[in-house]
Amino acid sequence: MESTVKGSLKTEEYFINMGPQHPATHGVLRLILTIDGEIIKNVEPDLGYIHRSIEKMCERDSYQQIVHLTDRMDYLSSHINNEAVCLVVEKALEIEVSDRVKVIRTIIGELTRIASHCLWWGVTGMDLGALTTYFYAFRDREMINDIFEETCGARLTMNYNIPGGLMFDIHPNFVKRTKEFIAHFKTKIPEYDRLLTGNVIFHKRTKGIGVLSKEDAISFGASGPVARGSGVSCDIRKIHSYSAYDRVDFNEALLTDGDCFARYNVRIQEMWESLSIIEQLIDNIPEGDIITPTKAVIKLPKGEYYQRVETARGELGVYVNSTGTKNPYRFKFRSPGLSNLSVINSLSKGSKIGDLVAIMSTIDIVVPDIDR
Amino acid sequence: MSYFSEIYNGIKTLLTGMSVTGHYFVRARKGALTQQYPDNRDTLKMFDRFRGEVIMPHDEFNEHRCTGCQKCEIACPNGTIEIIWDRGIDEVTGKKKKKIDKHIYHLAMCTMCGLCIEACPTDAIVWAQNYENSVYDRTHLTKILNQPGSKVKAGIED
Amino acid sequence: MIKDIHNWLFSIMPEGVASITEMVLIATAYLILFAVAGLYLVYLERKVAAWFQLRLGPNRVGPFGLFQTMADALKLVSKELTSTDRIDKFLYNLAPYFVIIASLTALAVFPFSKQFQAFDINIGLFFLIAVSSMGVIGILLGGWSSNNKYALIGAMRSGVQTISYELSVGLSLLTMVLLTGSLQLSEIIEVQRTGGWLILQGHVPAVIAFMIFMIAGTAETNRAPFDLVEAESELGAGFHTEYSGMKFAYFFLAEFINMFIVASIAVVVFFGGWLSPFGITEGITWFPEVLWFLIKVLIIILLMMWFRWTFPRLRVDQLLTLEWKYLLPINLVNIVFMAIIIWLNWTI
Amino acid sequence: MTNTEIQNIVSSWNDKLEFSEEESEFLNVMVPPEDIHDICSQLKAHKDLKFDYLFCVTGMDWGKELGVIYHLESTTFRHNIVVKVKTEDRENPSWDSVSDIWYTAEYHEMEVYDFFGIKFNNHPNLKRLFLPPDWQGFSLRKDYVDEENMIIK
Repeated sequence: MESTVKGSLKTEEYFINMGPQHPATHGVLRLILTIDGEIIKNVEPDLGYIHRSIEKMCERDSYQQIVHLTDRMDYLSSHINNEAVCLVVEKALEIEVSDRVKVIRTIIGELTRIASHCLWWGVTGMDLGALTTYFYAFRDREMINDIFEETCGARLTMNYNIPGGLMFDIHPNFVKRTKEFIAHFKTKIPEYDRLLTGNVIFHKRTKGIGVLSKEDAISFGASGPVARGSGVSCDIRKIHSYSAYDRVDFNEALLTDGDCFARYNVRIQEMWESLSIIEQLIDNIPEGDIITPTKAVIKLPKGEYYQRVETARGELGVYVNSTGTKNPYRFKFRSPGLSNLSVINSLSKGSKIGDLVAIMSTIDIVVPDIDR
Repeated sequence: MSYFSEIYNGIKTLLTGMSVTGHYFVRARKGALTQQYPDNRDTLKMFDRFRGEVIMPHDEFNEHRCTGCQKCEIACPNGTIEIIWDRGIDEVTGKKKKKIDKHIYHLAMCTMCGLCIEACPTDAIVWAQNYENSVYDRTHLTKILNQPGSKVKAGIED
Repeated sequence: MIKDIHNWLFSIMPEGVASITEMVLIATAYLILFAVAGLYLVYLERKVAAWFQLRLGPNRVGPFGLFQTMADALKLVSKELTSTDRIDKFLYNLAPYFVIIASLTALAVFPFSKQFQAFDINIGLFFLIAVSSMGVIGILLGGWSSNNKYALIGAMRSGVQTISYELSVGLSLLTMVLLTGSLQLSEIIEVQRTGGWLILQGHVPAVIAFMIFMIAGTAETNRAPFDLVEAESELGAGFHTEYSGMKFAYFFLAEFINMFIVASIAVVVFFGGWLSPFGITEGITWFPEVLWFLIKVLIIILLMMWFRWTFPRLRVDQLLTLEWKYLLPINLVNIVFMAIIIWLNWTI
Repeated sequence: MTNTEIQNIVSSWNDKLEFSEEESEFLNVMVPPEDIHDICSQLKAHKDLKFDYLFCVTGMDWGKELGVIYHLESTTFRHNIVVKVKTEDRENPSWDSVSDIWYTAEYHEMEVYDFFGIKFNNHPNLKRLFLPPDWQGFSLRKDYVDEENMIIK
């Protein structure tokens, strides 16, 4: 091992395993840290502890079945993952879904985003030592989960989308509950701000920590709040609009600092934006068919299809190569987590272990999304 | 001077944070979100779309609606459903007709995706709202959905 | 009653044996009393945390979960003591005792009420500071000997933290000693009987000293927001990662007894110990004065718990910045102010 | 910039490129393996193209050939291009890494190596990303068989 001599003091770098079982790695991520005292010299992620070979399984399944596999990738934005697969199949089959489906997908997608950011907020507080945030965030997330459970039947892995539309119509209580949630959550985000965002210790822990420059963010392929915290405009909802995002008015949360605090604030702003998107749509969900019928066995025409959606973590890309059979020839997911994780080494070099925890939680990794 | 304003602002933000938690502390009696789960079994009611497990409802004559078309078996991504079927003589028409012998459901493999229920043309299988599915032996998780001696309701065709 | 036992002991035994027996009896009584008190502090912490976090807290074992921590302690006692290979066995086993003995020793000098004090020495405050900083040796030993990198980082952080914050604890108490002119704890309380609580006597410098003492005291006990030693999201469990069973319980109990000690010092030095506020129970002879002491201690402990469940954790270098850049200079200036106040005789 | 304009610019660099827009929503360009690094660095550097965002790297097994598909986007102009590389060498497929042009390629190329066994020259840290280091074979190739772990319907 490398050792350096500073005067008469001899220091030695050493390795430390952070994970796969570690409270701050949010799952089974293993980071191999090279440390000099408390200062991090190198971070090497070791992935694959939850690799399930979803891409290989997709080559075996029919298109309806693939949808439910995507629930298990980024489980916090499962609805948006489902939507991505459905959109790519609909694009290939040239099906136009009804406005009702588009609007419902958008509303539930945005609720998913809020739920995901809620969980992230709680966990970020917990990673930085403020344990109470976790419970406050879960209180609010629970309301969204109840909405999902009532309408879709499941709280997390909903599988509500099917190619061509939705499995069934929204529950009669859906609109009422969603409005209740909006009214409730509008009073809670300021509370989040008072508890954590304004806290001086939190500022010290996040401001100027893990700065990602704009050029690096693009080059590392970062997307979602990680890139937007560095000033990269990359919101797929704006750039390559899908579903009903073209008919709502919302701002892309953009900050230029690139540090942990910027990434944090982008997510807080995104929650406000999501609330406003839902507010614009919830009152006038258009009437229409809930499903555009497809054949029982979906065969995509020969060719390559690509669909990009914005999940809570960033850009999810779905690449399908079809040879015209009922199974895809190749199904590839461009997961936002893998690209976002790749910035971790350059961000945390030279910082302390405590900073690494802050960086990891503001990158907001979901390990099944990275490993797939 | 910035040294002192920093201290002042620091203490102010800390107190703001404490006011939030303190607010909930004094309202702790009313505000608790915890559900005391095994105790509230009687009052706990799942939403009617909740996906607990797949069941096959039978009516009072011990008749179900499954024709044995195997669409659910094909739709299932995980091989959760297996149908053992036979050909029998239809009593009314006298023609040969497919009928199920066993509709086997492996709860242990089920991911609750709901594709089988979507695929069923006769609404023979539905979601049950039970939520206590843990057992001591995993063989208990393999269930035969059609009751012994049951037969398909007359007039159900796929 | 205590006098009766004392007389009885001395009547049946020679003087030397009797006094040793008496000491052992008192020590045992303290040990049991504070082990149980420590357990109930753990219970209180869990309950208070639950109330802050919209939960119910322990509520299954006994009424309101009152026996929950007892059950936990029983479980820990009956657990197998496991350890890893290549540890320094002797130091590894010694470390928890260091920690628990340091905290229990400190309890001896507290005047819980006028009569209820085991050991009234004239350097009481000095003794407290000295003994309570002994615990860090145990933490260092535990972290180093368990042959675990996480534990080692935790232990080193603990060393840095305690050495720094010791200064602030000492200086803030010294500020108040200027007022009392004595280090004897019972004397400190007597001063407050006539002149009012010290936090009122000393004007602004006393309030500042109290705030500094609370911050430094929280840091001394390694509690959030200064829980870098066992920073869960960074180091797993920090210095006691490799400890299990009863040895872990010692560390755990010591943490809570330390919290009690810091709160007790605060009560004695700033809030008049067992004295009632405005002397409302002064004339009532049957009123147990120890109750006032405990109520005050609980309020201070509640404050420390409130800190813990609200604030994020500091980073290790920010911890040192806070001490050396903020607390220490303020503290030194504060002492000078206090001296001027006393010199000009501005005290109430 | 329209696809035709992009095609005009790119085709002037190298005459071995094949363009196609069939069966795809993007402009596809087939690049010979030996020119991939050269073409990619020009795609990023050219002032009218500026393909600075590599958003997807897909390994492919076309049955006979192995290859990689690079999806590129420009964050300034918002136009896309798809770069494809193919080789018929299934035993030892290799070409230059583009991880010095787009940092994100480092992880994605590791993933491709893991699943398809394509070696990228000059890659800083080429190893298996998801599967254990002692794994035999490359699992997303079409000729991969694993009797134990694969369930074929």
